[in-house]
Amino acid sequence: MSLFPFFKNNTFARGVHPDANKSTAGSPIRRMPFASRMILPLVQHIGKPAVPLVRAGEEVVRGQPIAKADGFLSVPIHAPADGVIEAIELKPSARGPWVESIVLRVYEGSTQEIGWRHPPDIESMSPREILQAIQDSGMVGLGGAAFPSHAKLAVPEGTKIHTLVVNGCECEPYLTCDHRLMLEYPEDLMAGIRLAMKSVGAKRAIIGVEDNKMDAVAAIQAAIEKVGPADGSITVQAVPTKYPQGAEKMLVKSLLGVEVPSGGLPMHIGVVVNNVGTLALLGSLLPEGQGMTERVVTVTGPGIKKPGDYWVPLGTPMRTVLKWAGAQDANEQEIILGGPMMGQAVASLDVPVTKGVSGILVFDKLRIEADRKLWPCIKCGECVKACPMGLNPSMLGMLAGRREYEAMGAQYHLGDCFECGCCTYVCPSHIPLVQQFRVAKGILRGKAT
Amino acid sequence: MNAASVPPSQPSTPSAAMIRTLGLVATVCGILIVTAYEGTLEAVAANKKLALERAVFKVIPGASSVKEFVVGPTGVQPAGNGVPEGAVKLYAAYDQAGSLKGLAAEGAAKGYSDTVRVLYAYDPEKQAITGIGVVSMRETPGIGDKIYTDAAFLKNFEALDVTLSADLKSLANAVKVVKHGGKQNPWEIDAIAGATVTCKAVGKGINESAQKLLPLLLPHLDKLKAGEPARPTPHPAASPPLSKRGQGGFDSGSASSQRLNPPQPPFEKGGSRASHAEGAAS
Amino acid sequence: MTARIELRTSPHVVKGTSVEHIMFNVVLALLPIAAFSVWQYGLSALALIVTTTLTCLASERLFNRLSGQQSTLSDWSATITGLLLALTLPPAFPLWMGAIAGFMAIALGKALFGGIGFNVMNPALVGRAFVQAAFPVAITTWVPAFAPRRFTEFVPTTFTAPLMTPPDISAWALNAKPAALDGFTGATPLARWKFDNVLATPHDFLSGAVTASAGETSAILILVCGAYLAIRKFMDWRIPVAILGSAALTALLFQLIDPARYPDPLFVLLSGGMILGAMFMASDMATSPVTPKGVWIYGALIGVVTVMIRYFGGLTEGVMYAILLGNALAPLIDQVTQPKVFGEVKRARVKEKQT
Amino acid sequence: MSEPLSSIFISTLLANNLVLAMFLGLCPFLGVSARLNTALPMGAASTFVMLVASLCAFGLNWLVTTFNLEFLRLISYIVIIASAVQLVEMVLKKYSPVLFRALGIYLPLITTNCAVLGVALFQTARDYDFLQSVTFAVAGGAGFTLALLLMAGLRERLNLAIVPNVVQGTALSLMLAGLLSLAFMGFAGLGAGE
Amino acid sequence: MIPGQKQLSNLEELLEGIWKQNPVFVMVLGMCPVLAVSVSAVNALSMGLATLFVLLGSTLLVSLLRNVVPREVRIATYILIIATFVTVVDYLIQAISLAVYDALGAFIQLIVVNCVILGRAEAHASKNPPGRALLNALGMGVGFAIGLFAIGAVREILGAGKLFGFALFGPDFQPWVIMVLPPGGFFVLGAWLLLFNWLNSRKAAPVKPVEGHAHV
Repeated sequence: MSLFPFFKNNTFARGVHPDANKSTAGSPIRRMPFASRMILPLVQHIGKPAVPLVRAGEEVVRGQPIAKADGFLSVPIHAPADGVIEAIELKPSARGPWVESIVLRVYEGSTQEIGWRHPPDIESMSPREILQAIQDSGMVGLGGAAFPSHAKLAVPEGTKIHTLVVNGCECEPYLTCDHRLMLEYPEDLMAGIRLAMKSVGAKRAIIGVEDNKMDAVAAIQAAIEKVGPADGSITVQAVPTKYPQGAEKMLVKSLLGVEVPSGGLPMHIGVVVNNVGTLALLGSLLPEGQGMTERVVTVTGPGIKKPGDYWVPLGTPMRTVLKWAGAQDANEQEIILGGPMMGQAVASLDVPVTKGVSGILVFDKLRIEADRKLWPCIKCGECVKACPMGLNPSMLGMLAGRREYEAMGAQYHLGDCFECGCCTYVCPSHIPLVQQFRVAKGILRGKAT
Repeated sequence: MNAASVPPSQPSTPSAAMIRTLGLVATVCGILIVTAYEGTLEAVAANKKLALERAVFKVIPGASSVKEFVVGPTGVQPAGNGVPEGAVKLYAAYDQAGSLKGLAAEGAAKGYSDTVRVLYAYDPEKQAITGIGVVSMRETPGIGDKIYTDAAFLKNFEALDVTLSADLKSLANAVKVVKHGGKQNPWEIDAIAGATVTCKAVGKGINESAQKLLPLLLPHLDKLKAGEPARPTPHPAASPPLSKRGQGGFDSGSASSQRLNPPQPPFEKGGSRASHAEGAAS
Repeated sequence: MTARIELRTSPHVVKGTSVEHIMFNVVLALLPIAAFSVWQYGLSALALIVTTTLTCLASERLFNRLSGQQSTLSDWSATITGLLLALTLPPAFPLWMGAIAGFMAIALGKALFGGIGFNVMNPALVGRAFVQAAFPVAITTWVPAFAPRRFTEFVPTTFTAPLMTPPDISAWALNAKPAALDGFTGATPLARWKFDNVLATPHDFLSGAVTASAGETSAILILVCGAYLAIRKFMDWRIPVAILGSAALTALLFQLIDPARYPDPLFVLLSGGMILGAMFMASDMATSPVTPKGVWIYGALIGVVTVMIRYFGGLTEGVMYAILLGNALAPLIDQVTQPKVFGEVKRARVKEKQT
Repeated sequence: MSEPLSSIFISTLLANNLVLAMFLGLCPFLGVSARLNTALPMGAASTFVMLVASLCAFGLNWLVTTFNLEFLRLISYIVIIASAVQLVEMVLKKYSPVLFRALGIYLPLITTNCAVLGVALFQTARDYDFLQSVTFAVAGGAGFTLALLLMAGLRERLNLAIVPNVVQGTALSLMLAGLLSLAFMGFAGLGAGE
Repeated sequence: MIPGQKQLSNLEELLEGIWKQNPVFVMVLGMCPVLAVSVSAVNALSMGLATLFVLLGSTLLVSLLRNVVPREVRIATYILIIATFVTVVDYLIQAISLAVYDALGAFIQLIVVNCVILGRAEAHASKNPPGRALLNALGMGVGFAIGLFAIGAVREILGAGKLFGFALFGPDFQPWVIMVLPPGGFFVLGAWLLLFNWLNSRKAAPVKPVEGHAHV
């Protein structure tokens, strides 16, 4: 890269350019009504499951905590609507296995009013208190990983954070929820950013937005001028539109020109990355002392009649969301939670919207079946040119085919793969590389323990 | 195979026994080798003489006996033990009457895939080369082997001019290979189209050898003409002729054109292939 | 909603290219070149192209059946092999030899190693190298381009009886050449440069009026067709650029050293199969390195080796062997040019600073 | 004829590669070329032994010709080369355990590598002088290593391929060797000089 | 004999090397001369006979000395004995035909390092009485010669259109020059091995399920 100084700090190497398909970017966020029954898995985040605070038959009001965090790496759950707890039982989850979930029967009269809140004095809070408040709000990263936000903002002793990177890339095709949030709630975003900066002790914040969302850049710029600090500690910067620009390490490279060490975190180079959606929601919830009860979800895809961005109460079953958004009654469909590149297909329509769900995509059968014939690897090298992590997926794939998992991990850096899907996306032989790597990682993890 | 396979518990043999056994084996082997060597000596020598004569007679028709000489700065001597520094080996062919029919020497140069060795006949009267034969080569069959099948090419060597310059130090005109159809002077060799590399090797080998040999040779020609009686057969082990132990053979060790088209009778099949060779013009 | 739900793993969208798609486009890109060669050399070239292509397809099918695979004819790769092979052979090449080349290309070049994607060397070149070694005379027998009767009669060698030596056509060639072309020597420009020191002009090349293999004279056409593939990303543009670039640089270097002896880079690029090889054969995906850095090394190596063979070797043309050697080296190149893993160097630098 | 050293080197390394054109050292070539990490040490060890053998042979040949004992040439070559390898092994073991660990297991294999004896015999047959012999041995070893590396690269790659069962094993190696040999034919005439 | 191993009958002992343990096609040993000299049937047979001679001679001597030679020096002894017989055969060939000698070249002397011979001396002759050892060596030697001949014949037929120098296809035959070049040697031996593999696989499993193919 140093050969081309004028490209420096611009973007990361390699990556792909899938069709954006962001047709929902133009229309405002709408509100989705309550479903009659909500399902709230106790684990909607990475870490230990929350511990229920309620019993079956108990009445709850919207916003009331119904499960508490179990230790540091855990977050509470708040009731998304007024209603009565019907049961605490096993329900299907997006990842497949059935998980312990709180089932809430919603009262028909439940309103959007939050009935339960404790507004704190934000300005006087110490960083530690802010973190506690964040944990109490039940916030997790809304980008998809659902890592508890307070844990991410908790800087270990001795680590110094200089920059907060705010991820407004939304590089996944189809998804527009972050885009809409940036347009509609820039001031909440500012509030969230200041809270996050304070809690990590960062001197500056850079908001990175892909250059296909210049309107969002403008909106943020306006918000900075209006409510932001005048010292220029918060800036917004457009980055080239390229997948996976929104991956932490890629964005840090694009904005700051430094690479996060292999196997390390951005924290190790003094950077904390947070998603715009997370911070915007944080900025609106924390001053009010509210818990997280809903989130913006992009519901779109060729199988949806009324695509758009929706405020969806957490726990709303997929079935209800799709009905509301007008899913076509096709015979065979693929339903994906998250973006098309890294999202997860769900097996059951009873799976609820959880904190980490940024999008619900419905693809129809024709699209699925198109051109998926498998060929042996022809060593075209497209995957090598696509892998943002600088891996050699072609080689990894062939090794996986031979079940040489050890070599994949030891010689070919399988551990650095974050399953962005670029390799599979470009593969003309249609080899399910990402899936092979997922399996290999699982086997290696199994061997390690 | 190696010592590691010997179980450590095995009692080791005393060195005296080892040396005794080795000595015994060595004695047996020595006897075998010497017997074989002595037993085959004559047959081998006869074979080699035959091979040499066949090769030389091919380039000097009409000859009936061959003698080997070494030509050096000190003059001409019958070939003895090896070739001294700066000297060249020479074969003199005589007819039945015992008069000199011609001289032959070897030239060699790197060809397309390996060294090409040719035997050329030199006629002191004409001061020209009057024939060539291939001793060994590994050129591509079908292309490189045209040097002994292509009649037009062989015509070059009916009278290839190798007159010495006035100071008798070198050839008046170096032997030169020119492109097919470009021969204008008697010292030029008209190359075979498509087999230029091999042809050039032949020309180069002859030129180098002749440049070295002829200035040394000419002052002593009389000695050879006299047919100075030499030993009837040179000692074969000491100075094997032509097929100097292995030279031809080793170089042609692997895939060699020589085995399919043995160079011994190089000119016999010329006719059948000549037309084809032309056709391959490329 | 009673819809059946499909379960798939991410990513759920794909780029929409496929092996067949790529291969089909390569065939498309080769067709104009093949057509030009037919226009240039007439019926014999056509017969040769048809023969090698059919042989390749038949051989592919045969090996499919022997190994119990489904037919792989539909992936077009055997068609590419057949077409390319014909384009690298002399137009007057006897058909039976062409058939052997086609069979060997598929057998030795591809089927042995498990078929598409696993071949270690470019199949077409394996086929060509085989017949070049087997029939050195026939493969250096050239005919004049644009012979007036090329569409009404075959070159006499075309229909040589199987296993038999083709007839001599030097007299025929003199007779058949276009009247405007005087002094047909039957030698390629490279041979004429190497052995006779006669340099063909760029005009000779561009007009196609040189003797050559069936498909290698139309430099501009090949460049255009290659560019089509490169632009549509069916081929790695780095490979031809690296090969032609390194060949031109090497040639330039030699010309600077001794202008009297070495030709100018343009001659080196235009003569022989340089452009065809760089565009269509070295760029074969399965046999070239996968890493971009590796591709540059691979291409540069092929360019340099080609010029070295042409200048100092016994052969007049070196593209084919250079590419085969490049293919042989590709796994090693891949080994040493594994891409830099994101964050790796940084860590090394940090370590350096600490020590 | 006295060949220039550069010509000997290039020709032995490429055009007349010991393995691919002269068929020497095929057993280790087929046996040790399965993986790249064994190919390189094997090549290095063989090169070294070839050099040692070449030096021994050069001295021996002088002795044998001086005393007119040509019939003992072969027997003395093989005995001296075998002893030399043993000696090298012992010296390595004593003075460079690291190198011994890397090369040690290959040394016994090399004793029966006909490329080693081949180098000795060919240099004798071609009447090479001292420098020519050394060049020849080094180039021969380098050529052997090159062939070994190329072969190992291809075989490692094919390890990941779906090679038909019938082709597995030595047959595959031989076919690969044939292809390499075919590719090396392009070097014919290189090093012939002008 | 290793205890537990079945004692082979004399015929089996002989056939061992010719078929079951054929040094060329099954064990793939001593490849250097196999490929280098097999450009014609005559050369191949000559080489085969030369090897057979060395094999027989060295086997006899090794077997006779098997109780005298100490373990520590046995390899040295074997090499010495083999080298002796190679030297002998070297002179014999020179005496018989210089043309053959030139054609085989250095590969006669390289018989010394032919693993087949050392392998036989070590694995068989040093443990068996002369009679059986010779029988085994004869089998191996003949097997080796047959292997060489099989390759030499193919290479000569295709490479020159001849067998033992007799033209098979008339004067207009186009020789496949590649067959007498190094790649041809590799390809022909490889092809023979393929043929044997194929026959074996058919014998082993007449109805074999389709091997895992990439398309499934």
